[in-house]
Amino acid sequence: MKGVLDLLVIVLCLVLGAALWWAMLDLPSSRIHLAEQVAAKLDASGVTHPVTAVLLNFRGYDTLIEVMVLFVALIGMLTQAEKGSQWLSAGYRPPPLPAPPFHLEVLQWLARVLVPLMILTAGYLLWAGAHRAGGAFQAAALLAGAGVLLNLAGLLPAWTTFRAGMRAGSITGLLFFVLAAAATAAAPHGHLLQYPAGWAGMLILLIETGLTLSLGLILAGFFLLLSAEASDGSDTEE
Amino acid sequence: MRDPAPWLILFPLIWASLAFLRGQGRGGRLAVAGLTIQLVLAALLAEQIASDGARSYTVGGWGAPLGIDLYADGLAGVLLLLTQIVALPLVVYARAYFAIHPDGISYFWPLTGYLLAAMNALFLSADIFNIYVTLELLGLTAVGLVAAGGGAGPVGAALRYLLVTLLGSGAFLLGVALVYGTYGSMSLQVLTPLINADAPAAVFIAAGLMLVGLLLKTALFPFHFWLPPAHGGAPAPVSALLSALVVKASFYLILRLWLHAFAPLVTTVAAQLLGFLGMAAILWGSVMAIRQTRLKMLIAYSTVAQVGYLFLLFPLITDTNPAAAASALQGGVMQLVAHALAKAAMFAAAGTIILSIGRDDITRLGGVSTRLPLTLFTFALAGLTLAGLPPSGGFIAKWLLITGASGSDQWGWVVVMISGGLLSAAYVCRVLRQAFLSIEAGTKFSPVSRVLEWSAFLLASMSLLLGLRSTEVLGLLESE
Amino acid sequence: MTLNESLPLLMLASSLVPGVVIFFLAETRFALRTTLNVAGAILKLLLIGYMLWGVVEGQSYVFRHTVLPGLELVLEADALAMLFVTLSAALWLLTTLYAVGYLERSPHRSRFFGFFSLCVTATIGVALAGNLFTFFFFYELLTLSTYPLIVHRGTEAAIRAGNIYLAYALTGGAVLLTGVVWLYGLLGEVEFAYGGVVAAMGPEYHGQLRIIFLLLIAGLGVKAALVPLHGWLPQAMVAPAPVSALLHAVAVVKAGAFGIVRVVYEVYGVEFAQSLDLLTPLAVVAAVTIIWGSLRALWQDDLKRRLAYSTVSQVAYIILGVALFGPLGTIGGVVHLVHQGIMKITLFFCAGNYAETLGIHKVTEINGAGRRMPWTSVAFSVGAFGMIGLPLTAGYVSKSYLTQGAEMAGMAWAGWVLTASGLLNALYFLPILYRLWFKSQPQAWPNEHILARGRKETALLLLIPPLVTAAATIAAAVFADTNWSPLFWAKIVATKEYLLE
Amino acid sequence: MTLDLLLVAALLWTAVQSLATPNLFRGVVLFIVFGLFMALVWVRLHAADIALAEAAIGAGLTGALLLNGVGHLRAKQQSTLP
Amino acid sequence: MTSALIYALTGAALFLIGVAGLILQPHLLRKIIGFNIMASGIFLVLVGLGQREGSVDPVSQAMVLTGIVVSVAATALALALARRLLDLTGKMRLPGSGEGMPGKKPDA
Amino acid sequence: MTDLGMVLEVFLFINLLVALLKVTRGPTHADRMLAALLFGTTGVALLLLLAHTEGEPALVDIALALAVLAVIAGAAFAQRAWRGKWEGNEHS
Repeated sequence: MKGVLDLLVIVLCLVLGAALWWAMLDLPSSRIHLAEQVAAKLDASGVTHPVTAVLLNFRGYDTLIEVMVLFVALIGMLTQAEKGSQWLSAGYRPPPLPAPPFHLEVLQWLARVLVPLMILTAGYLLWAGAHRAGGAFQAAALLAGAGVLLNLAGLLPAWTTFRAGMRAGSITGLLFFVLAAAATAAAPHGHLLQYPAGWAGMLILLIETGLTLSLGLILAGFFLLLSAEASDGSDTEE
Repeated sequence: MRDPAPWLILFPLIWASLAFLRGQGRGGRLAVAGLTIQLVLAALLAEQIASDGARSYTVGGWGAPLGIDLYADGLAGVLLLLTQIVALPLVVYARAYFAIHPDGISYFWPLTGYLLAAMNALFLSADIFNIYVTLELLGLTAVGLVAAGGGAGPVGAALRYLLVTLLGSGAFLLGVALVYGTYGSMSLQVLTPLINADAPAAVFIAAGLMLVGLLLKTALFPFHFWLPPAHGGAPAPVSALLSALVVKASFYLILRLWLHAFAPLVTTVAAQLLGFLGMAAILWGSVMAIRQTRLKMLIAYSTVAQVGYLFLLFPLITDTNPAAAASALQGGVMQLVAHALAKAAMFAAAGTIILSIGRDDITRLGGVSTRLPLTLFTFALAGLTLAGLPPSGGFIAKWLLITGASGSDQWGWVVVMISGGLLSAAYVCRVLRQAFLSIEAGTKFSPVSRVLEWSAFLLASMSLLLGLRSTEVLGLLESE
Repeated sequence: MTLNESLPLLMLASSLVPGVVIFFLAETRFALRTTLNVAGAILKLLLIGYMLWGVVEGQSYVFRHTVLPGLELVLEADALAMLFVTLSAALWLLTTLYAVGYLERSPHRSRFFGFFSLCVTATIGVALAGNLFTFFFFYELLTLSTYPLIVHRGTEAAIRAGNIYLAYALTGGAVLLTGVVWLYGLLGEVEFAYGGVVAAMGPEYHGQLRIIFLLLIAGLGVKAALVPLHGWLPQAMVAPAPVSALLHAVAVVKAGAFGIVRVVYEVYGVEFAQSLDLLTPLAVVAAVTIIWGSLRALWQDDLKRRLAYSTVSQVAYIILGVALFGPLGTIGGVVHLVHQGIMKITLFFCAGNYAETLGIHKVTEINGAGRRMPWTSVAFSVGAFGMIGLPLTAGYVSKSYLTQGAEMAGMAWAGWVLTASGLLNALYFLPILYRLWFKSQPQAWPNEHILARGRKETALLLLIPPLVTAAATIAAAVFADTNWSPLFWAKIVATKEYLLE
Repeated sequence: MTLDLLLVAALLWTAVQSLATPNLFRGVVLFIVFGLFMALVWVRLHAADIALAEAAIGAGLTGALLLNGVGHLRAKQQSTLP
Repeated sequence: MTSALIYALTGAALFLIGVAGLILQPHLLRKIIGFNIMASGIFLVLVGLGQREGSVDPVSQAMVLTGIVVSVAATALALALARRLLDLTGKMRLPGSGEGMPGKKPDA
Repeated sequence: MTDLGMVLEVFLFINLLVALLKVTRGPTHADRMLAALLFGTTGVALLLLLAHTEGEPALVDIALALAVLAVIAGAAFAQRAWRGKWEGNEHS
C-alpha cells in the first residue's frame, strides 16, 4: 500500500513536472509589464529603490499581512513553549548562566566583537533599503542573528518565558504599522495605506524602523524559544 | 465610515494586537467589543452592496494592476456578514467556556482576532498574491489555535494540518507564479478579460494547481484526512470556528475563481470530477461519522460530509442552463451559510455537554436530554439543518440544489443529495438516541453557565430561521 | 396584512406559541402549562368556528410568504382543509385533557406538551397548505415533532421504535421531496387547485408525470402506512397512549392520507389521474392494505398492536375512496378521514384507560373489565362497532358511501374487499367485546393504579374524552344529513373536486 | 551561462541529497548549502534584496533552527536510550 | 532561452522535489526541509518567469521577499510543533499512520 | 577583465562544489561543518567578484551580511559539537 502510494506520488510529480516544463517553454510574452509602471510611479513612492517601493508602498498591504503571519507564527510557538514547563509557575527564577567553559570563551570573544558589527550592519541595511538592496526584513534578520550568536555563545539565555517587555517589543512595530494604515484609511479622501503626499518617504522609514525592531525580536524569538531545553524530557506522555 | 471594507480587516488586527499586549488569556472583552463593531461594519457593507452593487476599494490609492484592490460583491458580502454573525456568539461562548476549562486559552484571543482579520481580508481580496498571503495568515492562525489545545493528539493534528495547509498554499502560489508569468498581473479584475481572450497551457496548469491547493485546505475527499483530528481535537470554540468558517474560506476562493477569473478554463469533466469527490466525501464522511465513538469526532466527520455537499454545486453550474445554474449557486451558498451556523452551534453544544459531563463518549450520553435540554435541543436543531429538513436553512439549500440538478437533468446528483441528507439524519440521530436514555450510574452533571447554552442556541435558531428568511441572503448574493 | 390573511397564521400561532412557551416552563408549573394548552386549543376552535362560517359564505383565507423567488409558503383555508383542521383542533383539545390526566405523575411534562403542541401546529400546517411546497414543509416538520413524543419514555424499546419511525418517515420524506422538486421543475409552482394543475401538460410529459405520481404516493404512503410501507406503525405503539391516539387518529397517518387526497384531486385532478391509469393501481394497493392490516390484526394479543394494525387497514379506506373514480367514492373517503379519526381515538383512549387504571395491555387480560369500567367499555364498544361498520355509527356512513362509490366506478371487487374487511373487523373486535362484557373478572388486575371511587371508575380527565368521542361517533351518523356534519362537508369537497358547480 | 548551468546542477543535487541522504545531520547541512546556492542564484537573477534575505535566512536563521532541531532530537534519543 | 527561464525551469523541478520530500519522507525535519525546498522552487518560478524576457522585475522580487518571510514563519512554527511532539511522544513523526500524509486514514 | 572575472567565478564555484563533496562525504561532522564554513568564505569571495563583474554594488552588502551570518551556522555547530553530545554518533 505504502509502496504503491509512493510510486503514485512520484509518477504524478514526474507528469506534473513534464507538463510544467512544456508549458513554461511555450509561454508567450506577457501583456502587462509591471516593472514599467513601477518605474513610472517610483518618484511618487517616497523611495528610490523599486523593490522597497513595491514592498512598502505599491503593495504595502501584502507586507502588512505578511508581518502578521510572522507574528502569528511566534504566537503559535508561544502556545507550545509555555506549556508543560515550570516557567509559568509563580516565583520561578531562571537558573543563572553557568560560568562559561573554556571552549566557549573563544566564541564569546567572537560574539562580543561581531554583535555590535551586526547591529551596525542592520542599521546600515535599514537605511540602505530606501535606495538599494536592503530593508526592514534583512536588517531584522541580522538583528536576530546577533541574538542567536549571543545565545550560542552563552551570553543570552534561551527564552523560557515571554515577558511583558518582549511582548510589547514584538508587537509595537507591527501595531504602529497597523495604526498608520488605519490613520491613512481614516483620513478624509484617504485610502488604506495611501501615504499623504510628501510624507511617503518619512512614513516608510518610520514604519521600516518599527518593523525592524519588532521583526528582529520575533525572528530572534523563533530561535530562542526553540533552543530552550525541554524541561528535562520527563514530560513525555504516552 | 464611507468604506467599511478596510476596517473589517484593520479592526480585528488592532484588537488582536491589543489582546496580545495584555497578556495570556486576556482580551475576551476586547474581542466581543471588536466583533460587535465588525458586525455593524459588515452589515453596513452588505447594505451598500445590496443598494449600489459590487464595490471596489483601491488600497494605497494606486489601483490594479500596480496596487492591490479590494472587491466586495454579493458573495463576499454574504460571507463577511456570515463570518461576523457566527463569530460573535462564538466569542461570547468562548469566554464562558474558557472560564470553566482554561486549557488552550493562552493566546486564544489574539489568534482569533488574526483569524478573523485573515478571513475578512480573504473575502475582500481581489489580487491572487494577496489571497495567498491571507491564506497563509489564516492557515497559521488556525494551526496555532488547534495546537494550543496541548497534548500529543492536538499537537500532532496541528502539525499535520500545518503541513497540509503549507502544501496547499504552495500549490496555490505556484499557480500564482504561473499566472503572473503569463500575464504579468495578479489583479483578478485585470486577469479576467485576459484569460478570456487567450489562455496558454501554463494557465490551465496554474488553475489546476490552485484548485488542488484549495481543495487540500477545504478538506475535500480524499484530502480530508487531516480535518477530523484537527477539528475534533481542538477546544470546542476553536473547533466551531474552524469547522464553521475556516474551511469555507478556501471553498469561497474555489467558487470565486471558478465563476469569474477561471470561468473560461473550467470543463464539464472537471466539474463532474469535483461532484464525484463531493459524493465520495458525503458517503465516506457520513459513514465515518456514524462509526465514531467520540462526540466531537462525529461532528468533525460530519464536516467532511457537509463539505462534500458544497462541491455538488460544480456539476450543476458548469455548462448547464442558466436557470438551473442560478438555482444551484444559490443553493450552494445557502448550504454554506446554513452549515456554518449549524456546525458552530453543534460544536458549541457538544462543548457544553462535554464540559458538563466531563467526557466525550457518545455511548454514555444518557441523561443529557433531561439535564441539558436546551443544549440537546440546540444540537437537534443544528442536526435538522445538516440533514436539510424544513424549516431550516439547510432545507432551502437542498431544495435549491435539487431544483438545479433536476433542472439540468442530472438525476444522479439528486439521489446523492437526498441520501446525503438521510445519512446526516442517521448520525445526528445516533447522538439524540443516546441522549434520550436515562442517566447512567456514575455520570455527574456539573452545572454550566447559561451563556454557554444560549449562545449556542442562538446560532442554531439562526440556522433554522434562515429557512424562512432566505430571500434576504439570496437578494444580497444576487447584487452584482 | 388583512384579517383574512392573518387568520391562517393565527391558527398556527394558537398552538405554536403555547408550545414554545411551554418548553421553557419549569416542570412544576402545572396550572400555567395546562391553562396555556387549553386556552390555545379553545382559541383555535373559536378561530375555526369563525372561519367555517366564513368558508361557507365564500370568504377566502390565504396567507403568503415568499421563501425564495418563485417559491411561496401558502396557507389557505378551503373546505377540505377546514375539515381536517376541525378534526385536529377538536381532538387536540380532548387529547390534551386526556394527556393531562394520563401523565399526571410522569417526568418531563414540559417537553412532552411542548412537542405535542408543535405536532398539532405541524398538522394544522399540513391541513392549510396551499401548495405542494408548503405541504412538504409541514409534513417534514410533523415527522420531527413526533419523534420526541415517541421516544418520550426514554426506554430502549421506545428509542428503537422512534428510530424505526424516523428512518421510515425521513426516507419517505426524501422520496416525496424528489417528486415535489421534480414537479416544481416542470411546472414552476404547484398550487393546489380544484380539478388539478398538471392536466395542462402535454402528452410528452405523461411518462414523467406517472413516475412523479409514484414518488409522491410512495412518500406519502409511508405516513399513511400503506402496505408495504407500514412497518413503523405497530412499533410506534410503545409511545404513551395520548401520543398513539394523536398519531393514529389525527396527525401522522392522516397527514399521509390527506396528502394523497390533495395530490390526486388538486395536483393531478381526478379525471387526469384516471386518464393516466393511476387510480386503479392505487385502489389495488389500498385494497391489499385493507385486507393485510385486518389479517395481521387478528393475531395480535397486545391490545394497542391490534388497534395499530386496524389503523393500517382503516386508513386505507380513505385511500380506496380517493381512488374510486366518482363523487360518491370521494365523499366516502373524505368523510372517513374524519370518522376514522373519531372512532380510532376513542379506542386508543379506552386502551389507555385500561392500561393506566388496571394495567391491562393484552387482549387476554381484558376479561370482565366491562364490569369494573363500564363507561370506558361502553365507549370502546361504540368505537369497535363503528370500525366494523354497524348502522348508527360513523363507520356505517363512510362504508355505505364507499360501497356505492365502488359500484359507480365499476370496481365491484372493491365492494367485496370492503365487505371482507368488515367481516375481519368483526372477527378481531367482537372477541374483545365478548371478553369485556361476558367473561368473569379475574382475581386481581395485572396492575391496578387507580381505584374506583363511587361512579368514577377512573380519573375524570381520562374518562370524559373517550365518552365525548364515542358520542360523536354516533352523532356523526345520526345527524349525518344536517348542515354541520362531516358528511355535509365531504359533499362540499366532492362537489368542488369534480367541478360540479 | 556556464555558471548558471553549474549552479542549477548544484541546486538540484543539494536539494535531492538533503532530502534523500540517510544521515539527518548531513541533510540539514546540505540544506544550508542549498540556501547558499540559492543566494547565488538570486544574485545571478539581479535580485540583490532576495539574495540578502536568503543569505540571512538560509545561512543564518533557518540553518540554525534546523540544526537546533537535530540537536534536540539527538539529546532526546540519548536520554531515552537505556 | 534566457538564464531566467532556466532558473524558472529549475524552480519547477525543485518544487516537485520538495513536494515529493514533504509527502514521502516520514521524518518531520525532512518534511520541513522538503517544504523549504518547495518554497524556494516556487520563488524561482515566480522571479524566473517574471524576468524571462531579460528585464528586472521588482514586483516579482518583492513578492518573493514576502514569500520568504512567510516560509520562515511557517518553518519556525512547524519546528516548534515538531519539537513539542518530540517531547510528548519521543518521536519526530506524525502520530497515527503518519508515514505518508495522504491516503492513510488517521483512525484506520 | 570580464573574461578573467568569468574564469575566476567559475573557479570559485568549482571550489564550492569541492567543498560540497566534502560536506556529503564527511567522514566526521566537523569535516562537514568546516566545509560548510568554507562555503561562507568562498561565497563571500564569489559575491564580491560578482559585484564587480555585474556592476551591482549592492552585492557587496550581501557579501557583508553573508560573512557575518556564516559565523552563526558555524557557532551553532561549534556550540553543539563541543558539548560532545553527538561526536562519534555518526548515524541517526
